[in-house]
Amino acid sequence: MNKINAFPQALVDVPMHYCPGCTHGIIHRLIAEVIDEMKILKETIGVASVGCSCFNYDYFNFDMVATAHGRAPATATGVKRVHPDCLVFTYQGDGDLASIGTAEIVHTAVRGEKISVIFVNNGIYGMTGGQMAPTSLPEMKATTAPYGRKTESTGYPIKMTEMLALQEGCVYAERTKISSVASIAKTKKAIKKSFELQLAKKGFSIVEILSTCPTNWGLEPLESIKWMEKNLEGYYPIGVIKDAKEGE
Amino acid sequence: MAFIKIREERCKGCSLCVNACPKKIIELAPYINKKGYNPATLTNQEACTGCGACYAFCPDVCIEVYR
Amino acid sequence: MTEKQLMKGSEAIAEAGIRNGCRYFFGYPITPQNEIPEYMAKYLPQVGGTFLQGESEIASISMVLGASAAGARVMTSSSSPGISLKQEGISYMAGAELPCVIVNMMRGGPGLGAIQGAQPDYWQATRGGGHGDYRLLVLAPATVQEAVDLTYEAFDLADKYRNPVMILGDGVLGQIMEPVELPEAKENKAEKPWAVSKNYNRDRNIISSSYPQVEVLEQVNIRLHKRYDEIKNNEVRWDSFLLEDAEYVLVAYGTAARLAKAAVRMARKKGIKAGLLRPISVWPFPQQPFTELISQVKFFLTVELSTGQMIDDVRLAVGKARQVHHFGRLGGVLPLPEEILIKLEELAKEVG
Amino acid sequence: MMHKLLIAGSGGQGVMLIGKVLANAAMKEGKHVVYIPSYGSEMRGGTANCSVIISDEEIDAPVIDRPTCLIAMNSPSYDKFEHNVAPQGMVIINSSLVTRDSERQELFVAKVPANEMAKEMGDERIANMFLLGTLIAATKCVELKSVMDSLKEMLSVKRHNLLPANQRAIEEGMKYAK
Repeated sequence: MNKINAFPQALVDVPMHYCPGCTHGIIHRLIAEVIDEMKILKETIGVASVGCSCFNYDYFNFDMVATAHGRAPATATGVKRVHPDCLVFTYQGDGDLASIGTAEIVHTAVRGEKISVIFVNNGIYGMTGGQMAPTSLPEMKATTAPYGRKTESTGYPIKMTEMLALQEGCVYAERTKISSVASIAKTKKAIKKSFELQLAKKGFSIVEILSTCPTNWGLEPLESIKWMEKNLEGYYPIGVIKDAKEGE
Repeated sequence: MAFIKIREERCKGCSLCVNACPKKIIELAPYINKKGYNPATLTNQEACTGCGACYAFCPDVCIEVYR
Repeated sequence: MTEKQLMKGSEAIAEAGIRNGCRYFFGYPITPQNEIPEYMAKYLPQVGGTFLQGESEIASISMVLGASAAGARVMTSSSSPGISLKQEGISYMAGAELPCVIVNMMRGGPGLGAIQGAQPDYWQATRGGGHGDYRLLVLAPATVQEAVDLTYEAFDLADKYRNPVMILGDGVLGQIMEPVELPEAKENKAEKPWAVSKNYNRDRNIISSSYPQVEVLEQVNIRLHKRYDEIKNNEVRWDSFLLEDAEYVLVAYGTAARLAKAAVRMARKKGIKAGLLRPISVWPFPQQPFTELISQVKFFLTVELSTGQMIDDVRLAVGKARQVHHFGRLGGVLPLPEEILIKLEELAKEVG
Repeated sequence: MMHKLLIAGSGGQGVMLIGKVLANAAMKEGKHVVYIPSYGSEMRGGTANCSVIISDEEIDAPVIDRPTCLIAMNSPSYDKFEHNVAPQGMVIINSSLVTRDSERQELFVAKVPANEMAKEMGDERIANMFLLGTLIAATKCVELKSVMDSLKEMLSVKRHNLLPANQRAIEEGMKYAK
């Protein structure tokens, strides 16, 4: 009789502050499992952003730097230039990456900065209390879009990963989701691939993970996953967006 | 012969594991834990295959799988 | 003795940084300080360093934050509007107790203003600049040689106090060329056990300015405040010129101090007992020399390339004991020493 | 003695080079010196100017209001700066390009047909050196030797073959100081 799923070494065994059913916890664990498998615990430096995940340095069991809202890619650039052999990744939500930090993420991709970006997209601002995100869907309600997002005044949801994939410096971009055992396994594979490409010094890569926000969506965790698949996934299709193989 | 252990003190009762279990042998307990949630609990150890679906889906890393 | 060489203020500052182990520079172009990033772009790669032009000042200071967190000696530079953009990162660095050196080659403002040298950012520099209850150690050189010496030292001070240090210059200092003696090139060997790194034999390091529990944050503020007190005790610097018997004391820093010094010489030739007190550290501000001067002095006159900002600190130092006056030209116009003298004579006539 | 020198002309006339050579030469002689290039938007305009302050004593004000000596390499710069020159100051005019006389009787004026002489010498680019020669002879702010040493340092080694021509031009220019 063996314990087959040990608590990952790359996570600290403390309770997480996320709301019940929030998929941040799953994504944290996947990152930790990948780091464990790659045996790079003491060669990993994470960069925390601002939003619900801004305290993730309490949960990741390796060196972490926390920075200002949207600036994680720039801060990760500074870290990576000093420690080029370390695995450096940012963990950013959609408000952070797709709104306030648009310039930083685009230019980090343009530079082909050898970092990995874990982009958690649930179409809403969580920590600040359910405001509209640049990734919010048309007609989706938010505290700053109480009548639903109106495209004529606020535009359409931004497709960041597609945009970043267009940049030469971006070697790998994939969108996954957290909705089933299979999709969770796929997400982990994508994270691992991104980390491996970084350590092979290939360039910038991003894994966008469609996620949920039961609290601000006003749905039960399970309903949230269904809503995400029905709505968010409809706008943000799952799959590999770019995979620049060697020599291409 | 397989089973899971649920670390109830970490559990927030989100039910994602309840839904994930192919054998439908996880439920929320009728009592509440220190945090105030009804924690998940295994109802039929005999039927557990140790597939790990519950572990994969648990956002709070509460579940240990033995096989 | 090392031979002197003719160097532009901005370039000399960059070279001084390299000579004290600065190996990382992140910046964004803005006049009048472009010679600093240009110099770094040329010479940092020659010593195994990294220059990177960020996509904005905000990104650049965030890169500085990352490199500093990773234990590097790191520097950035800008001019007034760019420094405003950097305030976000500067505040985060102060909160996370990260060292770095920031150069502000001030120009006329507000807004886009004009590119000529001025001193309108004194308040911003000496009051922290960004949000939150913090201070920067701010050094204001007046000559190219002093810019070299202070920049060189700034890196050690930043590491010592784990706090950003600002070199507060202006467009004139950045552009003029003067002979300088460069300090010896050193390698940075500062131990930074708090930095993020790899293959360590310690607990994990977390670099953050976030303290969600108010009681904890209060303690952080108290700790920082104590450090600022330590800086106040150790790092106050000023220069004096003909103060021994001075009845009228001009107070000025940076380029304005050079103009004021010329005015003092002219006044002395006319038999007017003027002197100059030049703060070198503008934060911490040198209060003590004012206290010592009050009994002998009839009034103080600040000369600033602004409508009067440092005058607040002079008034705090002098209290109500003596009048404190101001003279300045604005927007990048430099006052002539003759103009300063006229103002001094007018004021002297009033007090008799 | 404090020499406040203003060198003005158009881009490409070697204005900045004169300033830098003077500043470097003064430094070699252990004098105090401040060199101020014009900068910013002016850099791309029609006129270029720089100033050099050379003194035996510490230099306070790093900027020049009233130059003691002006080199005017073309008409626009002469028109712009003539009235700024200090009373009884000195103006060295490139008379190849500036034809009008000074409006100020009290100034010491040296007219140097620099472009013509340079053309005669076979290299019009060294016109600035004639004016530099006149300036150092008239003001005695620095020695010829330190000027030549500075030029040698500032020119790349492969252009050192130009040094003799430069020296001849400077020496020719010196004769115009009377």
